[in-house]
Amino acid sequence: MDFDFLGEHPSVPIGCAILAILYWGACRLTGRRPTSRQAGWFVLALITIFFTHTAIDEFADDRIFFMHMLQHLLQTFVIPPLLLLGTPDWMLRPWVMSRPVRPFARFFTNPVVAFLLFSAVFVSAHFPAVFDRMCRDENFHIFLHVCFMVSGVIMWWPILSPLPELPRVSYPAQIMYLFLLMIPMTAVAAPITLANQVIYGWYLEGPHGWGIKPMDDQVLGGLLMWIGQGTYLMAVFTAIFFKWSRKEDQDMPVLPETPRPRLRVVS
Amino acid sequence: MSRRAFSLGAMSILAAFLSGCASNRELPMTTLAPKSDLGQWIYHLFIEVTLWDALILAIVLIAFILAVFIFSTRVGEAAPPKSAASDLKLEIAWTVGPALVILMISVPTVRTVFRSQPRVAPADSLHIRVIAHQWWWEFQYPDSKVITANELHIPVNRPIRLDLVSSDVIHSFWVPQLGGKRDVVPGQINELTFEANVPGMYPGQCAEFCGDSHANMRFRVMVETPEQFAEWTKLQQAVPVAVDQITDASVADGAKVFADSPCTSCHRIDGVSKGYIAPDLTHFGSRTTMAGGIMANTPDNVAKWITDPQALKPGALMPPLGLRGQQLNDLVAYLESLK
Amino acid sequence: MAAHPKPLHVEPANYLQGGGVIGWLTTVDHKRIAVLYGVSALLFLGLGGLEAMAIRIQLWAPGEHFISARAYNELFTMHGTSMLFLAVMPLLLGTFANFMLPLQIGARDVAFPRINALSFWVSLMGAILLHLGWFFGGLPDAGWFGYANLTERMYSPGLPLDFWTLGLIVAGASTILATLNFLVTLITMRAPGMSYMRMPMFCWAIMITSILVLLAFPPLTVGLIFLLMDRFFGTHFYIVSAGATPILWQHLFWLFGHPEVYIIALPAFGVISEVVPTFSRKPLFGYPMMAYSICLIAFLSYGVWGHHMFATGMGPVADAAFAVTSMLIAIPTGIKIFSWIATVWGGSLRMTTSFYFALGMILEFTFGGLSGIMHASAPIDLQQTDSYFVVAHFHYVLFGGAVFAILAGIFYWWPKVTGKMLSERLGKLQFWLTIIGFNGTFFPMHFLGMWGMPRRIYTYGAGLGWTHLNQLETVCAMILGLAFLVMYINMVWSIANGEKAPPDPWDGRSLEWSVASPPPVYNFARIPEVRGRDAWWIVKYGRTGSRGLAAYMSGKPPQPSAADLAPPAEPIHMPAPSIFPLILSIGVLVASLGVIIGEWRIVILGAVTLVVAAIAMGFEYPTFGQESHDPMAAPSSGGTDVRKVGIWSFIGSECLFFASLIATYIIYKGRNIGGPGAEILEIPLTSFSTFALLMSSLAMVLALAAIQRNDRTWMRVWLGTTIGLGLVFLGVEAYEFTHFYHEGLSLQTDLFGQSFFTLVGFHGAHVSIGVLWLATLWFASFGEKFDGSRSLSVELAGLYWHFVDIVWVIIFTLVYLMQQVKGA
Amino acid sequence: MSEATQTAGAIATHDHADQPHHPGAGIYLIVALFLCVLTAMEITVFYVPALKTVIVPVLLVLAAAKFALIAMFFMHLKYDSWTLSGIFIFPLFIAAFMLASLMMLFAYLAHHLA
Repeated sequence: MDFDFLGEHPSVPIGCAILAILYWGACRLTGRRPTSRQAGWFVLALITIFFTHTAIDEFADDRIFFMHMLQHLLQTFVIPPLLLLGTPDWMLRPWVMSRPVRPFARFFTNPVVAFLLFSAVFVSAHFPAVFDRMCRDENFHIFLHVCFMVSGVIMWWPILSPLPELPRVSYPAQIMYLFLLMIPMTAVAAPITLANQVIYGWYLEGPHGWGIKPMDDQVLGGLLMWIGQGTYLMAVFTAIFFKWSRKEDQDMPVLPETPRPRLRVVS
Repeated sequence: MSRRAFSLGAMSILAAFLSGCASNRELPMTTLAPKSDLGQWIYHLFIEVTLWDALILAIVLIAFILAVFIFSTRVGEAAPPKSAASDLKLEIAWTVGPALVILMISVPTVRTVFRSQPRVAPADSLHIRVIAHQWWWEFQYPDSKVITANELHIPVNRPIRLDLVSSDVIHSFWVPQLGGKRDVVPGQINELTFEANVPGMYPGQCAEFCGDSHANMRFRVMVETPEQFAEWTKLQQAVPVAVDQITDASVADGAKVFADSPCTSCHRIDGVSKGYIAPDLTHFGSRTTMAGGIMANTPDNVAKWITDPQALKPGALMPPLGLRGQQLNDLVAYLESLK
Repeated sequence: MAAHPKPLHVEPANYLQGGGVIGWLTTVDHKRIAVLYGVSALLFLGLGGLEAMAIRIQLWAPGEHFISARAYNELFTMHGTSMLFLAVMPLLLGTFANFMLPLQIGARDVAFPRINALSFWVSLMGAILLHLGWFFGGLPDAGWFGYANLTERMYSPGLPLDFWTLGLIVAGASTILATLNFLVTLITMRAPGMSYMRMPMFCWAIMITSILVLLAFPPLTVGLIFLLMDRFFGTHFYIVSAGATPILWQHLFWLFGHPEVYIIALPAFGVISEVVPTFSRKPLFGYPMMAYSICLIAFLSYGVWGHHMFATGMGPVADAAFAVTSMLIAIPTGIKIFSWIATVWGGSLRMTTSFYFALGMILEFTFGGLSGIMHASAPIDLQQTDSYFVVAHFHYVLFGGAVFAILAGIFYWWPKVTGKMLSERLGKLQFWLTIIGFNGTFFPMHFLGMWGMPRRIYTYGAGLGWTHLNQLETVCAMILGLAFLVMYINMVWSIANGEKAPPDPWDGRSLEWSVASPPPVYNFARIPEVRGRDAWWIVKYGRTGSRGLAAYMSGKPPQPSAADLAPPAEPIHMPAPSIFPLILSIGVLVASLGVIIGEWRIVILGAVTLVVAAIAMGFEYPTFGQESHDPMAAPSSGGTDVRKVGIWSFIGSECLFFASLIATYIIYKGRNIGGPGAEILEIPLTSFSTFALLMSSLAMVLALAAIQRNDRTWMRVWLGTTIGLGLVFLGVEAYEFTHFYHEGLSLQTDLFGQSFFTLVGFHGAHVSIGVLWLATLWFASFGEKFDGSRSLSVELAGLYWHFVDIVWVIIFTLVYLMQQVKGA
Repeated sequence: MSEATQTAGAIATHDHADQPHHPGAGIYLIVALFLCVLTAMEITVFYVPALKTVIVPVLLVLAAAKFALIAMFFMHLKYDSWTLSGIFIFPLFIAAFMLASLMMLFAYLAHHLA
């Protein structure tokens, strides 16, 4: 059979299609419909997945390192939150809370575990040996990208969990969590930015597109990851702070009204 | 380009205002009339930041004045205010606005940081070793083997690379007209690279507190034409007249006083003594100032200094020698003869 | 409280009455402690001002001989040191925060009242130490920043710097104690309904400031300990000939020094955020944003210390990074300024002296902030640092920002503290004198700096064009001095003849205005219930602001009624006074003096006094180790006991202490020249002691588990095991140290030796304190009342013990197992 | 009075109203066992020459694991309120940041020794 119509990376449309079918199937099976907001997030997630892995891969073929970094950031910081926002709780509950899965779900959505798992995946994927293999081996590349997205979903779970059974952590804890996430991200970005030679051999092995020198490209990619993730995480936890502030003031339980205070006018 | 033209125009107005306050001659240590490339870079950055600052200040001032003067009513005269306790758009505006300004400032800042600290010295640069002491400066020219104190001679329009080292505590090398300062840290070599582009005499001073006489640790930089500089170098390389060939009687007596005095253990005079912890006096007479640049090099001042250094420079390490009368005059004459 | 019992007759009526001198010496009342802080701080403010005026007189003309070079250096050193550590910080934290925090959050006292007293007395001892030089050969003269290696005995012989070093260590310790108290109070003791986001902004500022202090002072303490060891024990932490670098001091100092700027500025912001809404009769604009910007400023302040060191040659990468981070601070700071102006905007302004100063602060601080952006740009800083431009900048920040805020705060809270009003007329006079004097003194300094005048010079040459501006500044400095004289007169006049203050003179918004002026000893007859931000305002005017309006419109804002102010219907048990904080701090003073004069018997005397007083403080109440035996005064928050939050905050602070020591070790290990290096360390032996310490942690948790199920016998067994294993660890360490000593490695040998012994030695000292603590518990466990309900005492000791254990985990890895890895 | 304080317990708190329950001796023993094993691994790593090249990351990970075990179980952070973890983790972050920056800054200075 000829899969040419699927483009260079057939796994991408196939993956998107599977996700969409699952989503639709779940709706049919349960006979419920997601809210339009959830559906919107989900569609947005699919679109992002599609473009992240087709349009940006085009640049990756030109050995543009910073586009590759952008792709990783989208895979870990944008797609997982969109997926979590787009998935209704009733869709996940039957299988996430099912008897065989539940203990694993409990374990992996623990914020400490989620944090460590994601950090481990993200940091180890950027070791030169792993990274170069990823660039050369298409299947390994796909595998790692799926790893990014899966560990990303787990990482974002404590922030955006749709399931009250596996709840989000409290707002201040969310802030702390995202704040600490800067450590593994910086641990990856800083050495890339500050290195005084090209770390990943693959980028030296072929022609470099766009007329950028591999070294500059690397610094750019490192900076994108360093400042990009920093700004992004900061924006997110700023938003969380304001959510928290609203909860802590307006949404606080109103105390029972005591008798009206006795006021008097000072003469 | 128009932004650039605008900022240049605004810069020159501001520059005219700042330097117009007093001319260069009245303010020999001003940072506002730079005479080197380093100084110019810093100055332009300074003006740019000042303009942004002025813009922000204007906004704050206008808002402040309006707020205070419109609403300063007496208590009880007006109903309680109803205006909002927050306004998202405003708040975003005054977060993003300053952030953009910061971006505008940080780009030239980072550029200047890297430009002003080249990892290797420019190819044809003149290397000078600056040794800071409590409380005077020693300058060594490794190429010409010249050693001098408190007066640094450099050629104009040639990159200068200073290797700054300290013999005791932390000092800071600062010639305001020739650019920013650089600390002189013991145990560490700091570098300063610049290129002076107007000949002249520029006073400098230690800028890091370094003990009792920190205020008295001054020096001068003489920026000279290449010819003048070559001539000066030649003069400094010359071996002084041997003691037994001195013709002037007073000077000859002074030479004897010097040779027999404790001076020799600290001061060096080529061919006479080998001390190294105090300024090299081989060409003392050729300098315009003395004692860490705090006073003019005149026989009177030299005599005063030798009589009681601590009175002129608290904490100075040189002990009073107890020389008087003729001996003192002879010694002064000898020192002044060392051109 | 269903029925309304007859109010009790309470003696005394307010916190200022009764007790006599002994009452003040043994007080644990946060309000009295605040007053003590205030009196001493105002004294040092005056002294620091006089020092500044002497400095200005000396700079009147080139070659002026008003004072000697040495005296000038002493004066600017003491001016900086006392203004920061003895005047501004104590006023903001010791006085304002101490007095107002419990009142603003609806609490009866701070979390640890006796530690609060202790922190005041210790800080007083620190102040005494700093000034003892008057009588022993001169004051410290190396600048408030005390840059090494000028502070080494080689360049600064004599006692003055010994006093400075110890005085700062002592003052720093007291600040850590004080802010630990504030942090725990704010986390655990808020009144019902007072969520974090309903706290007055001042409380937010103090909460974040406390975190800053807890994490910023340890590096300074470590730096000072190094200096102390260099001066007394012959180590070479800053001595170049041994391979060390004086730059280490600068990093440790500015790691403290830059957060210190915010330790002063944030409470000042807090004061302004109280004063401006009150006198604008509007809620604070953008409250969440204001709280958030405080957090951001505090967080960023840890990453910018390098901007004080641009000239030291850190390299372009570090310069650029520090420059950009420093500039970022402008964003949250700008948010604050704009939000204040927006608060004023549309308000119904009441132009009191306090509001004058607050408005003045907004303007002057903006100036200081803008010139700050200039130094943040590293190349510009090279022209400005250590010149008068910087002097102008930080006076605009510290005087224009902090002192103006303090003055606003003094006029704002004076009626609450003393029960008397200050004269508005004198206040306005003082304001205009201050504005003229302040700007006249410090604005021309910008120009002097740009014209090349360096800082810290006792004299300058003629013909440099600096004379006229210096003379202008000197004149204006005298005007500024006059302004403060007016304030002192105003204060004395107010106490003697001032108008009596109503409970709520300013139509205030937060809870301190709902109690009498001056407040009763117990603060609140009934703990208030909070229904939103601006808790007291809501009580007065309702959430919609419609209630009580008529009263306001008639020019007489509503006041708490007599019934509200009535004494409580049930007895309130307040913490009892204690003499031990004073005795403990005297022990500190005696021990420090002993160190300085080198008389070890006196040191031991002081140390024994200190330890005995500390243990006595622990045993003072029937509930062992409990700070307050009144559960009302120290409620627990969500199952998290105050003491547990306290010990965790302390542990957090200790993290920075050990991190500084470890950093020094790693840095100096790489610079070691000659002498034995890390290869001397023996793994088998320390593996054994590591094992012992790990197992002691196990024994410790088993002891806790035992007492939790009320099993005293097994608790004693396990506690004993813990102590035993701790002693084994200490024994191995003692053996190791003696062994190294015989091998030729001593504290003075080389950089490796000194940093190794210091790091491991301080850890050993912590273990010893832990053993002492556990032993005390062990003995206490034979007491009658020691049962499961006291398990928290064991848990607290355990937390400390485990922390010491995890520090060892790090040390064992970084020092012992990585011995072959090269240092930084 | 007591009424007021009870409300304090119920409202001034955030998410964790119950007294934390600590684990029993069994968990403690298991954790201690892990600690011993990890220490043994550390010492092994030190003595095996083949691991010289990766000794730093391996030792750091092992030490971090021990650190986390003690903090989470012996110091009950796993069971106690988030506030306490925050009070501990933030200083740790700052300390780690300080350590890393100082090492980098002094590594640069090491090239400029006189």
